[in-house]
Amino acid sequence: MVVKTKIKNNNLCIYLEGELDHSVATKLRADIDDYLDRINVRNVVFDMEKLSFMDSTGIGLIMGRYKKLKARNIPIYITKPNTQIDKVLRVSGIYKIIPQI
Amino acid sequence: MVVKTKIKNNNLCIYLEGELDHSVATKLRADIDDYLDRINVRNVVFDMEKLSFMDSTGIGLIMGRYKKLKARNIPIYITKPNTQIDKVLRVSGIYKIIPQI
Amino acid sequence: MDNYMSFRFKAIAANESLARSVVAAFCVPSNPTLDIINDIKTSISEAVTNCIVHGYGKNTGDIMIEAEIKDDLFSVRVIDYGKGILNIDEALNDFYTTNEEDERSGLGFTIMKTFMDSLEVESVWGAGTTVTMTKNLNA
Amino acid sequence: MDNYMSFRFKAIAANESLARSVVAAFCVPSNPTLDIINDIKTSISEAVTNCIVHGYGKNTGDIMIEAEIKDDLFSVRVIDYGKGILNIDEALNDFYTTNEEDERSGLGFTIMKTFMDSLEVESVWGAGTTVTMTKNLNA
Ligand SMILES: Nc1ncnc2c1ncn2[C@@H]1O[C@H](COP(=O)(O)OP(=O)(O)O)[C@@H](O)[C@H]1O
Ligand SMILES: Nc1ncnc2c1ncn2[C@@H]1O[C@H](COP(=O)(O)OP(=O)(O)O)[C@@H](O)[C@H]1O
Repeated sequence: MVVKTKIKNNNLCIYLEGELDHSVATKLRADIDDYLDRINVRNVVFDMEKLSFMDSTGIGLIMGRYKKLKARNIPIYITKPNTQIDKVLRVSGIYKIIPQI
Repeated sequence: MVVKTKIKNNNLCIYLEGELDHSVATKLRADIDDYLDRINVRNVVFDMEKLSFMDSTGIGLIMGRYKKLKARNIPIYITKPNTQIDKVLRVSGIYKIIPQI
Repeated sequence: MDNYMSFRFKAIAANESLARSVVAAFCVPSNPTLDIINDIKTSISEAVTNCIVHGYGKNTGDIMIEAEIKDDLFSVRVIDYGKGILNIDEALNDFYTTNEEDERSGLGFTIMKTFMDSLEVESVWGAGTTVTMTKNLNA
Repeated sequence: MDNYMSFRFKAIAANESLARSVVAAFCVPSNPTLDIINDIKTSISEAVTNCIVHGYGKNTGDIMIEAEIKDDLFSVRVIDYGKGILNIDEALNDFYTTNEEDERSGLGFTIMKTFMDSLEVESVWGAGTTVTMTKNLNA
């Protein structure tokens, strides 16, 4: 599981690549949190264009980052999920608090 | 398993596509023989560019066509096998009677 | 084409994607849509992850997947021989999880219920859990 | 990463490609070269086809694949519960086949021997055959 980041106009984009399941979650979470702790931005976007698979582990991971960033008043967004991932996101109800852009 | 054919300058080219294993051999053999019985050509070439996998079933199939066509004095050739298929062909010793072009 | 298989493997996280691939490869010859394949892969991922995370936790053990296709009906059982579930009704609730510290969402069973045509959970406390799901491959 | 699996399935021709895919997916996390993966796929294809064509013939039954990875050494057993082999030495000869009418080449065992690091055949006449092969995944 690869993760890349880019900051543009004070917005952080986190690009997820590959398959997000329980086998990669612990390391992915540590990598993202390590990065988030060191920077200050206005918005965070999870770009899923290159994410090929995600199950409910991904929901837990995104919710976790949402809570951390909410405490710092930074809203988060999701963009470009594929059909399979969009279905998981929709069933979870997560779009109510983390809009898709 | 898909098979296409083309005749050019009295040479027949048989294009094999997909995976050639025992599960497709009976039908493939019938299709090819049905076709060979109805035409007369000078050479027959098995084009393997789009064949992604072949095991020893393919050796049996090519040898069978070789014998049939030898009786009619039509030589056969193999072209564009991938690395996996080339290795199977080499181990079989088939190149001694059916050259790769 | 009617078919069956059983697949037994080590309950480690690295085998989650293997389990998804094996079950998908088993279904593909029946020519389901990509959406149906994805629903099945996602549900298998949830069930197998549950065996590893909840069934075995820090312990090791095996996971067994038994699958069958009969007249386009796919049925699958995902079995572990781990901890078991005390209260299944509670476990099936949306957002219910016993593993909040690991950021589990409590949505595994919700996804299996929603993505598959049927879901059944049997468990013996201390002996393991069997999740049975079915889905029509050409609905 | 050490791992193991066992995969049992219906002995029908349509499962030959399934068996190849499952074994390949099992080996991939060890990061072998594509050539090594292809050698293994080809050998599994030969062994499984033999179970279907020779072990069961017109009968039906199950095929069991037991595989293990330990310190980069892949070992696999392909088992059928069919007819068995009377004379194994003879069967192992290049070009030897009992099924010439079906255009078998008699090269299945030759390929397994050449493509894998080791090959062992055990058989009980009337009870079935077990083919054991090993290959170093990072040679
Ligand atoms: N195979 C299992 N063995 C033991 N407990 C399980 C198993 N599967 C599920 N559970 C229990 O059911 C709860 C709900 O499961 P689920 O809906 O998949 O959510 P999550 O996995 O996010 O916790 C789990 O938190 C766990 O307590
Ligand atoms: N699983 C099996 N059960 C029974 N007989 C077998 C089995 N595998 C191989 N044999 C015997 O060994 C012979 C040689 O096998 P092989 O080298 O794979 O060539 P082929 O499959 O082309 O005949 C077969 O023709 C068959 O008589």
